[in-house]
Amino acid sequence: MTQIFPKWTNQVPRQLLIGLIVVANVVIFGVWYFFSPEYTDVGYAPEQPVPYSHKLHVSQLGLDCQYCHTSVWDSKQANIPATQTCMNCHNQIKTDSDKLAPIRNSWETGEPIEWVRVHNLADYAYFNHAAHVNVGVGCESCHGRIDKMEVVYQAEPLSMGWCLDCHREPEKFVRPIEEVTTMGYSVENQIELGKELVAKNNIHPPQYCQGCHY
Amino acid sequence: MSASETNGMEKSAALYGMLAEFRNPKELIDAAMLVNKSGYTKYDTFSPFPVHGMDKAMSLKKSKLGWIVLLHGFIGFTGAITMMYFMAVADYPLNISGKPFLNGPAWVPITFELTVLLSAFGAVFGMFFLNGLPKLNNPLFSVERFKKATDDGFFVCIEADDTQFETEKVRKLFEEAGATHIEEVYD
Amino acid sequence: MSETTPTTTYWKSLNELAENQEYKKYAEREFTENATELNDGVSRRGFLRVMGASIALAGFAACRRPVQKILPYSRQPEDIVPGIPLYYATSMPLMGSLVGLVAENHEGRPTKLEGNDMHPASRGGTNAFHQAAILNLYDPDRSRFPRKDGQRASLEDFSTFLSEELGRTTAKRILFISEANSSPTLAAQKAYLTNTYFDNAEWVTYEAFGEENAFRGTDLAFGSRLRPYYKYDQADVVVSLNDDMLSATHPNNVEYSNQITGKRKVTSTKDTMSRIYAVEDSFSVTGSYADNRLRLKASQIPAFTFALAQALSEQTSGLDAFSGVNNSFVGHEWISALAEDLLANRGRSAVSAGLEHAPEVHAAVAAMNVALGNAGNTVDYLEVPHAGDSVETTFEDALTRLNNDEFDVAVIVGGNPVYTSPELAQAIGKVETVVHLSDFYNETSKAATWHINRAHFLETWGDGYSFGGTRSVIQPQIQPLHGGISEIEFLSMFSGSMAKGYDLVRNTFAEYYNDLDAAWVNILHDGIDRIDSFAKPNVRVTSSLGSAVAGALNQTPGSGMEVVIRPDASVYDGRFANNGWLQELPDPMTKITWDNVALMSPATAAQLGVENEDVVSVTVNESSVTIAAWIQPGHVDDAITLSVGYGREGIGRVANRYMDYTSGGSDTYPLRAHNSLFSAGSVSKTGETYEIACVQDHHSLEGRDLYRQATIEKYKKTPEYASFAYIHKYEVPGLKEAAAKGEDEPISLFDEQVYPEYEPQWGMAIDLNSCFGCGVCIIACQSENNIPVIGKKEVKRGREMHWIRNDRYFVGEDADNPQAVHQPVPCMHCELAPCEQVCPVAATTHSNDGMNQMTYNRCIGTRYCANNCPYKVRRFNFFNYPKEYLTTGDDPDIIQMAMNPEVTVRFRGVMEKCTYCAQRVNRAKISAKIETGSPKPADGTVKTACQQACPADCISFGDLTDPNSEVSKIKRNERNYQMLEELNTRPRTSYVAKLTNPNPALA
Amino acid sequence: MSTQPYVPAPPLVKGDHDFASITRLVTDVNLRPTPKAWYLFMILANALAGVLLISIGYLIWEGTGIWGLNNPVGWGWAIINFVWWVGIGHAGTLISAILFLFRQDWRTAINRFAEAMTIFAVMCAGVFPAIHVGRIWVIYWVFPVPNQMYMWPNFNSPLLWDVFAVSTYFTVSLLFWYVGLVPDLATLRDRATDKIRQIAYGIGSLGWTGSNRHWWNYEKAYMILAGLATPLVLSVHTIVSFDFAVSMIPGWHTTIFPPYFVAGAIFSGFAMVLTLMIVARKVYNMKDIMTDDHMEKMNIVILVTGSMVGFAYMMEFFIAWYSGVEYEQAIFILRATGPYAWAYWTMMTCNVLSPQFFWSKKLRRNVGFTFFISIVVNIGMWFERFVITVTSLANDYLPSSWDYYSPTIWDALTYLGTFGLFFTLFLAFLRFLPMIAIAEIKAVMPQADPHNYNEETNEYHPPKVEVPKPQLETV
Repeated sequence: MTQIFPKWTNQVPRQLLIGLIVVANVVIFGVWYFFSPEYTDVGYAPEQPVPYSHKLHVSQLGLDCQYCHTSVWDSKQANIPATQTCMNCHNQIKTDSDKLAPIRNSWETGEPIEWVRVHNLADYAYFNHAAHVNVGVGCESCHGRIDKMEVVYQAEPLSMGWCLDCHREPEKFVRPIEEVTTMGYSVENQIELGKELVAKNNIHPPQYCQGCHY
Repeated sequence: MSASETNGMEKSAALYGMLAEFRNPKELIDAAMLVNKSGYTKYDTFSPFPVHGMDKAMSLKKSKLGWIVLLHGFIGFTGAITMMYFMAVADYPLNISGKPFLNGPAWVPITFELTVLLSAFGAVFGMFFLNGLPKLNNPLFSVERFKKATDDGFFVCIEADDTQFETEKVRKLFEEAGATHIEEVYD
Repeated sequence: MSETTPTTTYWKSLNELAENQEYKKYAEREFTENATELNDGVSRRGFLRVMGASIALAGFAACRRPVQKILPYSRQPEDIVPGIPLYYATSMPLMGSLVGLVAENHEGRPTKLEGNDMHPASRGGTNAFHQAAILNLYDPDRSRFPRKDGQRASLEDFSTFLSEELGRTTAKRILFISEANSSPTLAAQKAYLTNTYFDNAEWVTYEAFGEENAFRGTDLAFGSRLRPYYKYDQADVVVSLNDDMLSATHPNNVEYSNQITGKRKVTSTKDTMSRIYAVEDSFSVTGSYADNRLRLKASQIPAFTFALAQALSEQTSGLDAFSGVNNSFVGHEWISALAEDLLANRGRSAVSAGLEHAPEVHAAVAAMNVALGNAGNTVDYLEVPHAGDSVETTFEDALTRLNNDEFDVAVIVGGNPVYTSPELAQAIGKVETVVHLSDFYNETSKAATWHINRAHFLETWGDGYSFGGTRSVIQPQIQPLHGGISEIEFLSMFSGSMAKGYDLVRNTFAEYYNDLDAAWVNILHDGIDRIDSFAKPNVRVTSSLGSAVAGALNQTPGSGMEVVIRPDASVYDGRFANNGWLQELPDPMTKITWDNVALMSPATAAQLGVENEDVVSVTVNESSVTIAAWIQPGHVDDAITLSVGYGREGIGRVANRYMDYTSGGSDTYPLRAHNSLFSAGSVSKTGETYEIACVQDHHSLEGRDLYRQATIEKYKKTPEYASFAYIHKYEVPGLKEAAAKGEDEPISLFDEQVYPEYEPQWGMAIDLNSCFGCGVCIIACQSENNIPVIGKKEVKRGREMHWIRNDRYFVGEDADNPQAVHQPVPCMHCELAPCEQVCPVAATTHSNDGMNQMTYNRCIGTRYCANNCPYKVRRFNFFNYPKEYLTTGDDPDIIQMAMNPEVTVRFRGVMEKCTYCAQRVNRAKISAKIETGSPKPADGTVKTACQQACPADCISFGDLTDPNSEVSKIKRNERNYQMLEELNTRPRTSYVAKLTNPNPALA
Repeated sequence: MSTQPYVPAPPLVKGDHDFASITRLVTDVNLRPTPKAWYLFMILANALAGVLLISIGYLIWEGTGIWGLNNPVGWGWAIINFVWWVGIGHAGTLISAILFLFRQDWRTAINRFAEAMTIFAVMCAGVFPAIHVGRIWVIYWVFPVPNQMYMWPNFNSPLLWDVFAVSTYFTVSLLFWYVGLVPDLATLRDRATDKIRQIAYGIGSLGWTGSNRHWWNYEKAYMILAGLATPLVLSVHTIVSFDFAVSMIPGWHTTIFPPYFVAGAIFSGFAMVLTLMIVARKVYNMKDIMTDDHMEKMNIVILVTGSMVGFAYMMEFFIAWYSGVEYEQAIFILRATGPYAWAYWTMMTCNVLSPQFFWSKKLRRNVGFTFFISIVVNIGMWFERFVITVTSLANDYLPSSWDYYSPTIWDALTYLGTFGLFFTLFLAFLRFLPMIAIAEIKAVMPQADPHNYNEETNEYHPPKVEVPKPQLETV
């Protein structure tokens, strides 16, 4: 009787086992990394109809967030400013810039400008800006260093887990309410300051589902 | 031990061992006793089914499998408890039907299942590990008659790298034992 | 999750879909004939799915994100902050009266209508028609453009036609046929057009179910047309002679419901409650709410009324006209009992008769109220300027003159007379030109030369009076979606001007005020201009009454089978037939959806040998109708009750009935002669059957303690009558043992999570003593929570989606004359919710503020929670109902505008249920947090949709940690009980046991 | 064993077989060219399996609504079929594990066969919980997989216990089965003549040599697995019954469910084994190995478990009455008299009445009758699950919510389809794998016992079988 299998086949099982372990790890890591919002969503920076530079307006000209996003303190939405708001200045300044053509056009026709949405929360989640800024969650904390952005991009994953990070340990993130719109805010004693603020502003972020999903 | 033996086979000597066939389980047992008494260690007996009393005849030591299974069972048990504690109590405690987060009675089934599952893995894979399986290529397979080992053949094989191995002595031994057929196995 | 998928299907039926070519192609390709579930839904769903590839995106948002556009305003409008709803007062005209409403607007689109707390006819309450009106606004089937002879035309064409054909000096004889309308502006136009502008124009007001008989009745009694306006909050004894004043089909039911139930709010054993008698043929909500109910054929009601008058005439003055009455009811035990009770409560009782009953009945009732001294106390008689005033002709007169070719032009202002009045339908044929203003291209429009599409009341300015005489303005919430015009704008076109509604209304109101601008703001803000605008003359019975009613007194009620025709609780006279919410709203008494039926008593059914769903043919002088029979316990024998408004053709996708006769009901108007409630007829079984989608299969309580009630005497004797211990003679299992351990909840294997560490804790109490089963809560919830309409077939399969249902049980020994009780059942929000522990993925859990939360986007749809819910309040999306519901019509965006942006639109395969209006709760908590720093809203700031809509204030909701909150107080009442308390689910929703106050003499 | 006097039982293998003949008898089935009939049946089975695929595809396309489910009745045929198949899936492991521990050597004839059936039945069962959910594409949420939502499954839920129980049971049964197969695959490897078979069986047998050093560990492992599988097999249907018993629906909320479900499972499982065995042994003339004694023994098990189930039915009624809970009482009266009485009485007849015939030895040994009853029993057990699942949901606490449940064609087709899946797998098994545990059979043959050989001549002398009288006393 001749052997059915050559000698080397005796090594195969061991090799298979090792190979399997390697592959499994690669797959798990791959899914964990590439399918996570950190990878898929962060850095999303669509081209806007008007090349509006937050960097210029915020860090050079020193506009406060609220100058344009007025409703953030009272509404669930931080509104995209009306063309009006742009025109407040731009009927004086750069009145002939081509970049601003869409603005002027919109102002004349009354047609809205079609801004592309950057920060798009996962479906079926309810987010209320007022509820957050009024207890000292900084714009920065979710939107990143807007003042450094030539083109606005998504700085944080905006995933449920990411929300929970703060809802579980608000003291790590909250800041004095007057500092909400500050960019690049940081204090070395964040934790104990945070603890004070949490107590002072009576912050109990909901971790139950209905806090955000209904 | 059988594992170590198969490893020994790695250093492929031309002659692997001496294979002898016997007529029935009774003779196989007697032969095994004889070989065992004559002090051989690297030998084995082959039969289509486990022959009663063979362990005594070959004076095999108690199998270590039990311990492997126990270990795995323990891993399964503690693993289950830890997993559920982490998920339901430590990481994201949710108020469900007002039940306490650490809801002992509810955890029993899953703990049990995982314990059994892991133990079973231990038993099966442990057994294959102890037997050095899978091992698809085996010198014995080159012996035509050896096919009967899974049908109605009863064999004894003394390996060449046994310290006492001498072709003639072994052949005589087998003949005394009443082997119907004796043949050298080459690797 | 509202993908917009352009398709031409609606949520109704496969059949109309089959008319769609695109689908036909698809169907031939994809579906073989014998695919079983080719009921309305499923195949169409496949169709939708093919057309709407966009669903896939929802699942894979992470892989490929759909680009979304944000469109800010170009010029920021005043006081619109994106994300914050605005509330404006307005009013809804219906049945010739206004009810004050408040409209919730999101980014400039109205999404929800609620009662106006300040408006007397509402007091914050509404009825199903008010709640559902919002869906009519966004109905894709509304008429979108004027038509001439069915061809698309424009308003300009129409005005040219007017200037050319109907100029001031026209020789044409014009008849204006208007639906009842309380607008003073319109009244002025009416006078102007008929008296001044045109030489020979006549005006007639036509309502299929109007108040005309009541007016004529008072005319007979007092010599002037007056509207009886009851003040039930003053009445200790209410006698309803076939008057269903609690039903939405009554012009003033909201206010009356509020008053009647208000007199029966018992908070302690010291309180008293009013007594209600109902004498009626078919089981009405009023009848189910009454303490004593007598079954009489509609034709016997007049005789009964006169007998009652006769009984009273002995001990009161002013009823001499009836003293001679001698019919079969004289000496009837009810007559003596009623008379006794009424006389004992002079000035504190109220007698009323059904609006459709003959003028003589109303005259007798009016006379009785005067004789009992109720006039001025429990009932006012109002001079209603706009109702049938001098410039009008009567309908009968108009009809004869139409038949004598005395009119060349008929201008029909609103309404659908061709459908609702067979006589008029055939008379109108003789007119050369018919002009019709209506919001649907309906039967009348088809018969008309000119059809002008009418604007919804939320689209244009208007004005009018409430039933009780409160004058208010109808404030538009949105530009006309299809460029329709209101009736006043329409009429202004006849006088050559094309004035805007706003100016017309302003002009009218300018006459009331020296400085209108100052007042205007308040008028709009409060939604009220002036209360009690109607004069209340002192009334005395005319001497001519006797001779006026003499004829009626001698009539003897017919003995044979009689057919009674009534407006429908869901579609009224047919005008709401295309409203999916109302079509799917279970009838308060029969729990039937999507159809009308022939109601009959068990005895009659047995005699005819019919069972539920057997088709019968009902014949009234030559014309006959086939319709499904339905057995209604408590219905009078030898009578059939039919409701109108169904069996429509070519109205809209919801209203239409279908060739294969699977839905849409039957048109019963052909059996109805104008203004006659009942007529002799014959009924026979056809042998066919017709499926009826009834949401409740089982009507008996099986002797279970789910619904608890007692007479008020028993309550005074044993206040704890509603407690588990009293009913079962033993405590709730585990309570004694718990008491031994010093706990107040039944012992348990676990040490449960304790409440309330966190404030607030929400709870609800439902007062069964106030609920009369109208079902407005269901529609309010549907509107607030984006609940889809699923269609008849799905309802028939038992898959209704309503988050709050209204269970109706028949109780009592007498199967022919049982008591009917109503029990609203929303989610109980159990503290130890059985649904939660069985969900494998923790999709339903408990919130810190004690609510049972359903997280749709975590749900995988095992349906285990629904199985394990003892109250069966969970609803499963077996198909993609919302998708269909929202991707229908020629432009789906329209129907989507009705959705509440604060509530998730659920998708296929997930469970859903009442959330205690979590969106309202959270909004209140967030604003409370921002304003006060504590997430604890003040009591009353959060009202659930059902609570807000209820005219009877039957539902109370609030914070249980606040001992002074209304709900806490009610829950402390000894009548408060939990359904299935013994299961120890600890429901947060509890019930207040019902009380009745029957007359011992009739027991 | 060697010390105590050997009490000969009636021989487990009829006819004078030696090792070689047994080997041939069993392995030839796999080695001889495929018979036409096999293809015929395979095609039929595949067609049915196709039906399953279609129904599942359509279900995913359209939604759960294509089934007859409605508001009170959220679980219908899907769950019924799940419980039914899982129940059937109990026989195999029970036979191989428990009977092994009880040293019931007669099991060796049927355990391979029964285990295969078990595994395939559990596969069919597994289909249903997977497809019955509303959103199949997120069903993986029931597994504790770390995710960006930070969400974990709910360990309080019986459904989650099910997930673990059924998957564990399936895995362990599979391993158990495979371990048993290894030596026999080696036999096939050594008898196979064509390359493909040699390689296939060669890989499957992992290079098994029949070394007694291996047998030593092997028997140990087999013993331990049996020890593990025994509590496991009892736990599975216990946990399945928790799906009902842990809920609070009248008729579900019942402490008797675990033992009652397990008994029912054995009942239906044995019936299924008999159905298949009676056909198989005829087709492959294995009467010598699967003897009438086997059939009789199994019929006795059916009689016993059937009566246990019957007792459980009575107990339910008694407890309902004794508990004094009106809802419990109502549901049980409704079961017997209400809208689903027809289902209830079918169940009673098939499960409680039919097995009673097996009190008669004649009927126990009557092949045709046994075959008939074995099918009746499984029909009955399906109706038992129908009665439990549907009636309780349809008529629970609030009469207002009561509604009647009627299935659609898709419910039926899905169920039918699972038979396709089952028989596809089973036919493949019969064709390519030894349906009898060859090594085990050999081990229980008298020739296998060294004591049956003459000390001097080493010649085999078959054991004397005494007259059955003393045997009757000793047993």
